[in-house]
Amino acid sequence: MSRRNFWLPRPLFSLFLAVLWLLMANSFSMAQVLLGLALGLFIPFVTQAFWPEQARVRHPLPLLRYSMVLVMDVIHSSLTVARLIIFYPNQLTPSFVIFPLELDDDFAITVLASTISLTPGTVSAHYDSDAGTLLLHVLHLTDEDELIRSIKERYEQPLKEIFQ
Amino acid sequence: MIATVIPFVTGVFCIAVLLNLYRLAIGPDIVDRILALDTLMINSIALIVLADIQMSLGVLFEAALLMALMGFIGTVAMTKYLLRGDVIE
Amino acid sequence: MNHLMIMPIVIPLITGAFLLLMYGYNIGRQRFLSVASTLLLVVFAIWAVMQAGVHDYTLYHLGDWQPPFGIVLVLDRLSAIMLLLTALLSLFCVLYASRGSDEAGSHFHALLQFQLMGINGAFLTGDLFNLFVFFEVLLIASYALLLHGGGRARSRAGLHYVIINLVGSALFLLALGILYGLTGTLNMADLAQVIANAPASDLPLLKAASLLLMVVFGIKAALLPLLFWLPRAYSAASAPVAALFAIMTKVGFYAMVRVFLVVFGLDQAAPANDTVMAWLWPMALITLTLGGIGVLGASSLRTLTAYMVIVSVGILLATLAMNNQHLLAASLFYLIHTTCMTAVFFLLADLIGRYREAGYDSFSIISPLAHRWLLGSLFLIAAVSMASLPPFSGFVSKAWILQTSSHLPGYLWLWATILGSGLLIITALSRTGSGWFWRPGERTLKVTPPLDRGRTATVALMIAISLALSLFAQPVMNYLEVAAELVYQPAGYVDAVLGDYIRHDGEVNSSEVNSSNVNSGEVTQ
Amino acid sequence: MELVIAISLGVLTSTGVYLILRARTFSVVLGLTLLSHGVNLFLFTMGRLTTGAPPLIGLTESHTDPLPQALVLTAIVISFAMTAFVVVLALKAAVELRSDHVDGEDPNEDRQ
Amino acid sequence: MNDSEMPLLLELIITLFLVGGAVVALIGSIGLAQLKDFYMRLHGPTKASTLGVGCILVASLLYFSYLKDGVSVQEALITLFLFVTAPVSAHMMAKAALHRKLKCSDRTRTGPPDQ
Amino acid sequence: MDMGLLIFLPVLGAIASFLARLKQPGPDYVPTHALLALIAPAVCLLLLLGYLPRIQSGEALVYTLSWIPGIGLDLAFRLDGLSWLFAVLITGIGCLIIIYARYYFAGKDTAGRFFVLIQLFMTAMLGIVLSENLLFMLVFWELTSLVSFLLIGFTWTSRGARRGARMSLVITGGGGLALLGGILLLGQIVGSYQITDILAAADTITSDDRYPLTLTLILLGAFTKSAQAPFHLWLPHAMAAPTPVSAYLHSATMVKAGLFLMARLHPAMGDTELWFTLITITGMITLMVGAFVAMFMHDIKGLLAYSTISHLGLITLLIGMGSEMAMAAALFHLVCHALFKAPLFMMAGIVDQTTGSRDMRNINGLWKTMPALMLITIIPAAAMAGLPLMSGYLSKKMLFTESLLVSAPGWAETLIPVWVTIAGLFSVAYSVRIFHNVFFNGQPVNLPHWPPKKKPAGMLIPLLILALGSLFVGLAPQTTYDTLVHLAVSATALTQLPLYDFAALAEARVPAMMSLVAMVGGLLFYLARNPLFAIHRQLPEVDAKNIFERTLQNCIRLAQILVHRLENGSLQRYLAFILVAAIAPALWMLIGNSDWRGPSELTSVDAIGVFGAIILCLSAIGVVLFHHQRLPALLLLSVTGLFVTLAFARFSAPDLALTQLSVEVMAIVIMMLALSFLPQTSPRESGGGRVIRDLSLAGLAGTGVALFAYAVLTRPADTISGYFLANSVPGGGGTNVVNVILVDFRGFDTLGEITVLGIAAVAVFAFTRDLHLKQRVASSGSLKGFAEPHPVILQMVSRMVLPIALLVSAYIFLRGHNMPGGGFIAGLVTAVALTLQYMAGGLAWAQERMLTRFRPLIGAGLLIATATGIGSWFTGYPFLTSAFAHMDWPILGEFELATALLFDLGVYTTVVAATLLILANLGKLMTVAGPGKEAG
Ligand code: NA
Ligand code: NA
Repeated sequence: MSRRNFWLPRPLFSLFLAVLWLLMANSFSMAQVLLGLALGLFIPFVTQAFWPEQARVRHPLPLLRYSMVLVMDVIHSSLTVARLIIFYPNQLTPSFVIFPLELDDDFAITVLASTISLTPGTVSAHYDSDAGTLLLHVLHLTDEDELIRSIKERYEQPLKEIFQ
Repeated sequence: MIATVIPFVTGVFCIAVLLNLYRLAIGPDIVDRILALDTLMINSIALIVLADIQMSLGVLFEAALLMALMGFIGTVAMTKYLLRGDVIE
Repeated sequence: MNHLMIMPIVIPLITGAFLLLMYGYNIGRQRFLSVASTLLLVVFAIWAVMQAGVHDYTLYHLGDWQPPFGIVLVLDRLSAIMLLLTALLSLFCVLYASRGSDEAGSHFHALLQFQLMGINGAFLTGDLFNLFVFFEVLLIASYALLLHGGGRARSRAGLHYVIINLVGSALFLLALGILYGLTGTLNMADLAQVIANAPASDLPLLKAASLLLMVVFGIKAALLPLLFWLPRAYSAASAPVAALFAIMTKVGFYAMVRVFLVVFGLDQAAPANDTVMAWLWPMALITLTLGGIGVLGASSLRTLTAYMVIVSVGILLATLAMNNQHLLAASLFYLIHTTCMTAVFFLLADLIGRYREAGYDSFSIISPLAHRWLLGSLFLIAAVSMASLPPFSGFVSKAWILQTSSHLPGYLWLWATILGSGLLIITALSRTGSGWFWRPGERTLKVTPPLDRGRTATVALMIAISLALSLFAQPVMNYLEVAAELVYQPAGYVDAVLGDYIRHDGEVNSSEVNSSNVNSGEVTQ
Repeated sequence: MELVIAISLGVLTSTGVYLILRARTFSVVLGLTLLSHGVNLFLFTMGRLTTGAPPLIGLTESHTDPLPQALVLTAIVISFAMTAFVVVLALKAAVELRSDHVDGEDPNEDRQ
Repeated sequence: MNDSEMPLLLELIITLFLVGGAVVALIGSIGLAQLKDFYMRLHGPTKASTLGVGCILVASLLYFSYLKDGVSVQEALITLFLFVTAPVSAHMMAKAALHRKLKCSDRTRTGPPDQ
Repeated sequence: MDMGLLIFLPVLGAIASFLARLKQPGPDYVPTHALLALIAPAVCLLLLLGYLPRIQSGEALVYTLSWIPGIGLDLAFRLDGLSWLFAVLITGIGCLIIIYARYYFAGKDTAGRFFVLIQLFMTAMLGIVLSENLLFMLVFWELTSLVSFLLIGFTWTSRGARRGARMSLVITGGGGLALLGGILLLGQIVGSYQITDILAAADTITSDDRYPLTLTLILLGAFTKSAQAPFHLWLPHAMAAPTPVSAYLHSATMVKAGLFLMARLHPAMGDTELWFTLITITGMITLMVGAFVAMFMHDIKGLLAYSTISHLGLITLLIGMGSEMAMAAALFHLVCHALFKAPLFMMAGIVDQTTGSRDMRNINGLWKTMPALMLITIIPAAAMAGLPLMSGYLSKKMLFTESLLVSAPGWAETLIPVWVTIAGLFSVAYSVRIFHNVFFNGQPVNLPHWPPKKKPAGMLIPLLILALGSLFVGLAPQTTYDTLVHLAVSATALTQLPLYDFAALAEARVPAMMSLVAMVGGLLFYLARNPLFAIHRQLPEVDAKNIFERTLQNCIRLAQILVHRLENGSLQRYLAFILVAAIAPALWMLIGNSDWRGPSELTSVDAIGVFGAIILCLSAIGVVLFHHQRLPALLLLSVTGLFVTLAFARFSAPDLALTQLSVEVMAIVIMMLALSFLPQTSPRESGGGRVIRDLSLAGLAGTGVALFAYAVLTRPADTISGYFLANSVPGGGGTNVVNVILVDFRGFDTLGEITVLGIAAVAVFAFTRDLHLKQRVASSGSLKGFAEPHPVILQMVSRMVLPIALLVSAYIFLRGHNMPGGGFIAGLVTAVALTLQYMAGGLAWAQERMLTRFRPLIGAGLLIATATGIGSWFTGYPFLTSAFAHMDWPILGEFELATALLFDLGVYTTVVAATLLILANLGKLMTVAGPGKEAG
């Protein structure tokens, strides 16, 4: 890897850490800034060996949009699930669904799986790397194909954009 | 207003904790118990934060943060144990 | 402030830590460092003894915080004597171990140094919670040392030893909690004065706490019925470790002396330690008896020695329970003697065991052995000293104890048990000697292993100490007399430690700012 | 409140004591942990209990007694070290003695 | 607790977050308590509780950011952390359940494919 | 002064002999060694004779050298008539014994050892008789027991020798302990151990109420040493020793030590009812038992041994009577006995060596082959029998006279004369027997060597000398008495007594009749011996040695049983003991104390608190209920931990909450790691009774703790903490008082605490490194599944968590001094984050990505902390004195530098390294021969 990559493996992330530090320290004195930057450089440097090999955020902006969507979905769908749990706990029709993946980057897949788990009604139960499928458990399944399609367009596509 | 609502909210979370304990006690499977414990952890984060707000101290974030971290680790360790019969290998 | 005083704690700590840092060091270097550090300890211990001989109390304010707020180390004759004893003992143990037994597992020397740190700390500290901490240090180190070399016997004995001591630590914390809750302080001197002025309604609680402490220290000191961990643990440990453990029970005794005679003994008129002493007396006598019986029933020399330890504990605690200044001096002398001799016997068991064809140190197995005459004579002399026959230190110490106790109520019990156990010891040792050195008859080994001069010399030297201790007993006795006198003047201790501090104008103290930090600005620049 | 606290301390202790009296090292370890919980809480409460007064200078005007907290912290660390140690030792013993039975000579412990 | 001079709107929002969070979390725990099989129970806490606690944290964030000058970012961090880890915990528990071949309730359409 | 020399010379002699033996081992040098060994005793003897005039002037020479005044133990010597007499006997007979031994040991290479030991023994004996200080005497007293032990076990290959030696040591050693007690008491009564003072304090002693105990203890010592019944049993078995030893120790000298002691203390402790009763009765019994048993002994040495016992009894009896004349008789007989018993032993030795047997049923008619020996033996034998003109006759007659003079108490008046006459009768009988049976009485019966081996005539010299001595005493008693005994008697009476009047003795009628009766009766008895033997054979055979051994063995077995009962390897038993010991006294103490409720008013009950408390209790109880299923128990345990954390958080202890939380998780993880090797369930194996016992114990313990807590909590608190709150900022430079206490006020505790952690980790490393677990302990193997070891999704997320966690821990570390946090918690957070990597990616995977040398890291951490402490020395302050400074630099702005932070860094490092070391080593247990780097 290049010299820059060695000393500064993840500039974005370093910046993120530095900012996070300042926010936590809740003071913007020069000393804290320097400290934050130092940590921001130091921590990624010592931990780079642990990082996912190829995962890099290529396009940050879609990531923001993606997270917005996610938050909305989470709130919305959790309300529906809440309704289901409270009022019709016995009419639920749970089911396992196998979701064929198009993503191949482990990191991206992780994000997708987490997204699926976060959106109520679905939990990603198992990732079969050989078959390239995610095994989902759905709390209340109405239409399997519809579910797969929505996940693909709402989440998998944007993730492709972000990570490839 | 906050002052008045806090005890109520806390009470709600206490009920939630009781429900978790109920599941923890009856199981039936060990995984259920783990799930219950995980949820219990998360709910107690809320309890801590509420206490902090009530006392308006602002010294318990770290406790909450660590609780989240430790809860995660605990759950992972236990599920790992169930999956592999071993935690670190 | 004289920094020499904290050396007995800092030196082993540094040595141990450094040995960990240099974890790659070959055993030779480890031994060198370990021996060097122990030698230094001996030097500083001698200094401490001399210092205490000049000044009754030498204080060391850790962090420059004056007691009772900061932790204070207190050096008086009692602690000085214990330091010296520990240092000498450990020196011999290290030397003996360096002949090979330290290679049975890893980090022997580092662990041993930490153990020394713990022991010395326990002897020096003037703060009850700090005492707890150092107890834990010496315990965890002793656990590790006990398991050094591995084997199922050690694992089992170790497990018992560890768990029992964990319960002991829990009790210690409980007692500490009660004491703090009632007195609001941890410094021994301060505790003493608060307890002396405690309201009558608190006294029962305080005494109960003292009883809990008796159990805690009793576990360390192996007082009946808290001693059942000891025989297996001591006989399972490797020889030098067991020898070093000879001092461990004495730590318990020391703690009892400090806490019961000083912390709970300040109010001479109505001492708060009466209940403890009342309980201690019978238990100690039974301990002594049981120890004697165990000595007779032992099936190997290490077990026998382990029960010797119990006998000695019984004698020490019984004399402590009789609660008399001169008797304390006598039992301190006995403490020195018995520590040396039990250590000698643990080493001797190993030394002889190495040259017996079969059965190591077991009595049931008749086996030819090499170097019959030398080892036999060594054993004979050691046995004479151990059976406290003249002209060795044991005789002097027992004579002194019996003499001084003869004025005190209930002395006949003490005499009976001491003399009785003495007979049992003579019986057991004569059986051992004749069984090992006579019974095999003329049978000799097929191959005679060369004698390990180092180990033999170490043991011989320790025996010589016992002889020297009796030849030059008088100066030692004078020293101990004063040591005991100081212990029985807790007021002096309290004054020395607290100076003019009185609880209720604590504000005066707290307003004045710690001197070291006023000019700390330039310290950091 | 004192009564409630006292009772819960008692319960913690009792459960701990009962478990250390069971015949298996694992139960003993559980018991020791409960016991140390109880003891730590006991030591902690010896500083008397106050809410909303952490010993942080400048945050509040009244402060609870900081010393027991420091002691308990030390105690927690030490008991952590001890627990870790005893767990591993128990494991070692169990492996070497082919059983984690510690209540006397185990009948079904094979000796070699 | 000196929230007297706090602007009403802020106070309202905080209260809303508190109550909402509480309710959501409660629902999660109810689900955990009463749902039929493990896989269904998994749904409740893994997000309801997370979400609920998230709300409480946001409330706390607002509250303390007002009380002490400067953003009190810890809560955000906690929330983020929860949202990152919660799915993984769920995932692991589900794997464990599958591994232990737990029964699904009889209403389940298609059960887990046997590995 | 040169009295010390008297004792010291034999030591030199012993050393010389030892060196000689080292230099010239082997049998050829026996004569030279003997010559060498002869020097010291001879010189001593001469020195003693040189003292005679001064002794005769009746003065007691005392020389004192201070040794341990603290216990009244001085090197003090005393030479008066009594000690002189004994010293002369010891050295004189010693010389003859050595001459005898020169031939006895000819051609044996054990000779050297004998000469060393015999001189050591001589030292001891001289020490006993020449000590002025009783404690000093005790030193030698014990030494004689010890040397005697070694001499009896001289031929240690024989079982009898070993047992005999042990028996004598145990009995005389025990007596020695009793004597120690007695002497100490005596010293306490008198206030000195100097014999002069003691003899002067007779009234104080006898009037003291500790007198009976003192006397009993001292007499126990004396009786055991002098083989008085029932302690006589060891003496016959001491005959396993080579004959010179028997002749010297067990007839002439050592066994007289007890008599010496009684004679020595008689003026101080004598003439009391108790003294008379104890000693005379013992003496009489011993006299009779010895004489009777001797009669039936077939072994020559056995017969002599019992006769010795009997004669010792006789002397004891005389001492017990207590009058000056009785004392005179006692000492006179003591001399006579030494003179006639030693040669008889020597004779026995010669017979033994030449014929190879000591059984008088086989040895007969030796007069043909050894006429010289026979002729010499006549004299001592006759003396022992007490035939007229013989020394024994006179002493016997003196005894009879005294026995008649006994007035008080009533019973003794008639009993004693009869008794002694009968005893005399026996002694006549066995004396006749030993002579007639050995030298006449028909032909020898299948002896090992026949005709007997030749022995050099020189071997007879010592016999001859002693025999002639004995003869001389018989013919010129007055001279003997006046020169030797009278001084001794006067010494025991502390006054110059009138000389004993032997002329008057010759006149005495009744005693003469008594001895005549004894002689005739003895002869008749001897003639009737065969039917008597026949009867005796019918009596059950009693071997004291076996009885002794059996009782000893039984005691030992008993001890073993008892010990095993108590120390039975049951941990729970031990713990129960401890708990009882902790609970019982405490409750006992508190029973009386009614006011649990302290003065201060209770705080109000709040719902949340109660809720938390209830759940805490429930979870704890749950752990107990579930403890058979281990994993659920663990879950419940962590609930308990969680609520302890919440309690800390609620009651204003944020630092504790953080610590408890992190520790809890690490502990649970470690337990699960261990659990994966242990059985998953605990069997239900404790019976109902056991459960009830434990429940009650647990209940009591809980009640105790609860009561304590309540009692303390309801009392007002008055603590030193105000100081910490006041000085934390100005003095410690931090607003988090708890942290300032930890790193500053009580930093020493923290130093010890991290040391504990470090040691624990290193210990775990040390004893798991050789522990590779191929198979698990029990059926937890079933758990091991086929699921992939490291789920991708878990890996991804945990990797992302790591840097954030590190940032957080850095934050917690740096703010610790002012806000909740600090090195320990930060360290645990780091450790936890790395543990997560272990779990997600696997040990090997993680080890490759981090530095794994944890042990040096622990060392470094400890050194950093220590160095911070030492640093303050250079600014002249004590260990761990903190220094800090608030900086406000132009660009940088405000920040703080504190040594406490450095100290905390040490804490942090140690904690991280220690925790990971433990985990890594637990983790690597499963990975067979652990791939990747060694963990640690
Ligand atoms: Na979740
Ligand atoms: Na800290």
